[in-house]
Amino acid sequence: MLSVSNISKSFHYKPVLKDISFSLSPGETLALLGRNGAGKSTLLRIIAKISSPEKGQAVFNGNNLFEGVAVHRKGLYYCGHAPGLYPSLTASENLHYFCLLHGCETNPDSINSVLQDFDLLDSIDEPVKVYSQGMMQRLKLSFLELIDWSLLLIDEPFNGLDIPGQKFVINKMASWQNGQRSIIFVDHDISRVLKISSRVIVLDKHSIVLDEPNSSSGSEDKITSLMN
Amino acid sequence: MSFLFQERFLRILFIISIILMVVNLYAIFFIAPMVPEQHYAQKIFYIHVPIAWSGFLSYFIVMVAGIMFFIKKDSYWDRVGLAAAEIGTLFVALVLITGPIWATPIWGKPWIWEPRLTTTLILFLIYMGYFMLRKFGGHPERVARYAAVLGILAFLDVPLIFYSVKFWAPQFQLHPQSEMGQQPDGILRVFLFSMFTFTILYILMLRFRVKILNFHYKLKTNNV
Amino acid sequence: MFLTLLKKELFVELRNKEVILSMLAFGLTVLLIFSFSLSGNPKINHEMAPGLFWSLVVLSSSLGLHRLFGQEKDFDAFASLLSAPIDRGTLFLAKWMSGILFLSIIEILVVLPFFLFLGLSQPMSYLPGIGIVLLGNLGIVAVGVIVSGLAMRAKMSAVLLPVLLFPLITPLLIACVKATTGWYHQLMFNYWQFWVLIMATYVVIFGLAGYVFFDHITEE
Amino acid sequence: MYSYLSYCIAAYLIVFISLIAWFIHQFNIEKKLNNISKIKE
Repeated sequence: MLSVSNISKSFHYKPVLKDISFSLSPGETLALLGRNGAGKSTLLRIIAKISSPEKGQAVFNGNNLFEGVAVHRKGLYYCGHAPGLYPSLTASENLHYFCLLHGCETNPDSINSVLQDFDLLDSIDEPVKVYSQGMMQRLKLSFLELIDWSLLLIDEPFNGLDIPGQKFVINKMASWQNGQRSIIFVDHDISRVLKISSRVIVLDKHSIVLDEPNSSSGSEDKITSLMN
Repeated sequence: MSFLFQERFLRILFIISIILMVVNLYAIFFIAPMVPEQHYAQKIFYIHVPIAWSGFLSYFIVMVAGIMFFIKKDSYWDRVGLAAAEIGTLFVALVLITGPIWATPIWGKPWIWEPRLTTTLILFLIYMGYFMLRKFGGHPERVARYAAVLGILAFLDVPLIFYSVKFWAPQFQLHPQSEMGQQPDGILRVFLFSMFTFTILYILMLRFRVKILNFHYKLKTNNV
Repeated sequence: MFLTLLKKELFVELRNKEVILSMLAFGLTVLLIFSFSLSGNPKINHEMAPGLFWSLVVLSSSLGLHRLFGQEKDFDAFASLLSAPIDRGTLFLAKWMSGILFLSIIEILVVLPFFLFLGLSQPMSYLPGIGIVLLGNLGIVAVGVIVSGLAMRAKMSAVLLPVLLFPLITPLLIACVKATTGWYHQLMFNYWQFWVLIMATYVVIFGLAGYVFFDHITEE
Repeated sequence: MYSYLSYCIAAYLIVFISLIAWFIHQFNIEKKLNNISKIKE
């Protein structure tokens, strides 16, 4: 599905990512863990071709992501830390336009049903800039219901969500995972990560220090030891 | 002082260019014939034009370095572009100083909207923007790409600037470039020699500056 | 895809009119300054009208272009645009066309007070004038979108944009003013035909450059 | 006959002083970098 080979990137001559290589097969849910500034978000933004690395390639479904034509990114969806929406448009307008940009047709009632599902219906015609953090996060995730993606890059899916919101997102992620799709997400809560992900990568000192499936029991304390 | 170079090639080039420059100055002041009505002011011509030529050559190298940076994706080309931009702007600034000095006695007023001089002025302003972009554009890795784009656009603009300025003020066609052909032999030979000397000097300055930038880059990236 | 992008641009602008309002307000105030600072004698104004008009356009376009990426920058909608499977060249074309539309709207709104405040006489034929202004807009906005892309993520982008834009635009400004003078003062077409050629080359060169380089300009 | 010698000298001085100043500036940078690299090892 996706294979990333020796990506390196530096800001102000300080390397943020040193020779990152890993590959991802369909159906995997990969968790990226690491201290702040370990380069997790940068890695996601590089794969989504938002920022360009100094070195390295990424191959997605057989074609080169960085050099290739834009259509090679079909099926790849990036959901970043920032809302990534137009502040003066309403939720349904944002949904409508970004689905079109990703090449998926939308109709008003499918949008309404998704907003209903994410209980955002009551503020449907207000511009997005008035949304609270939690509502914004739910709106960002509601995109994933409408856009048909095969690889999801999501940065901290749970930030700003209360407990019920987090439970809601956890089983949403489980429902999306139908064996064909793969998810790379960044998170900080190790216990939650071990519940959801099928594989864990820990980034430390700008390179991968641990990359193993989540099955083995001893992984919890190994990760905690690496993390602090 | 001159033994501070690490590279032998630079040291030799440095000595050669000093010798060439001394010979060049001697040739300009003692061998080249004195033009009747312009006297010594005409001597400025021997450095004004070679400096302008090096300036434009430098901005051409910035474009080439920009293109190579996008092809090779190697930050070495970004440093070559930066070095060429710095030296090019230094030369262009000198042209904008010696031009009016030469124009005051010959044409009576220091600044006239003469095509070549105006093109140099506009390029100088574009490169003021270039250095502001380098300073405020963000982290060096991104600024390298932005500067390469601007370097390419600036040189693409040169023909447009030249022709639009040339026909903007047609009455200022006084630039002596046109009578180059029928100059007496003495002037032409000395002029070409001076052009050669300044090109060698330019190559030396460029290599020296690129070496320093590389050295700086290695220090920055190694010590982490 | 280009049409959806263009529709989105216009819709976002329609929603909060950031670009148009800033350009209109700035354009009218600059026009006020022109009409006060000049002697007010119609004969001189008639001579200087093309120059005044184009400097007005360039000054207000520098402000409008600075806001062109405003909506994308505030909530980082640009990251979603960049990660979507859209070709960056189409993104550039969409921004270019929407920029031209906004600039033309401003010119339509400003041209009437421009003629009234400076006491200018009606031009004989309107069509060539509109053609020149459109061609000039194409050139200005092409360079403007590239430069505002460069300056968008910079710290002092409001200062950086005019400093980068104006030197690059000078030849186009000369060509526009000369062409408009030729048209407004009813000179023979072959007198200012050369300038229309310069404007057209400008549009082609910077349009292509924008299409090719927008990929490198937009990435972080 | 006024020979404009002063103009010529002025131009030559400005050009060569700035070139020499540029070289000296680069030598200083190189010396500084040498010192830094010596401290590093």
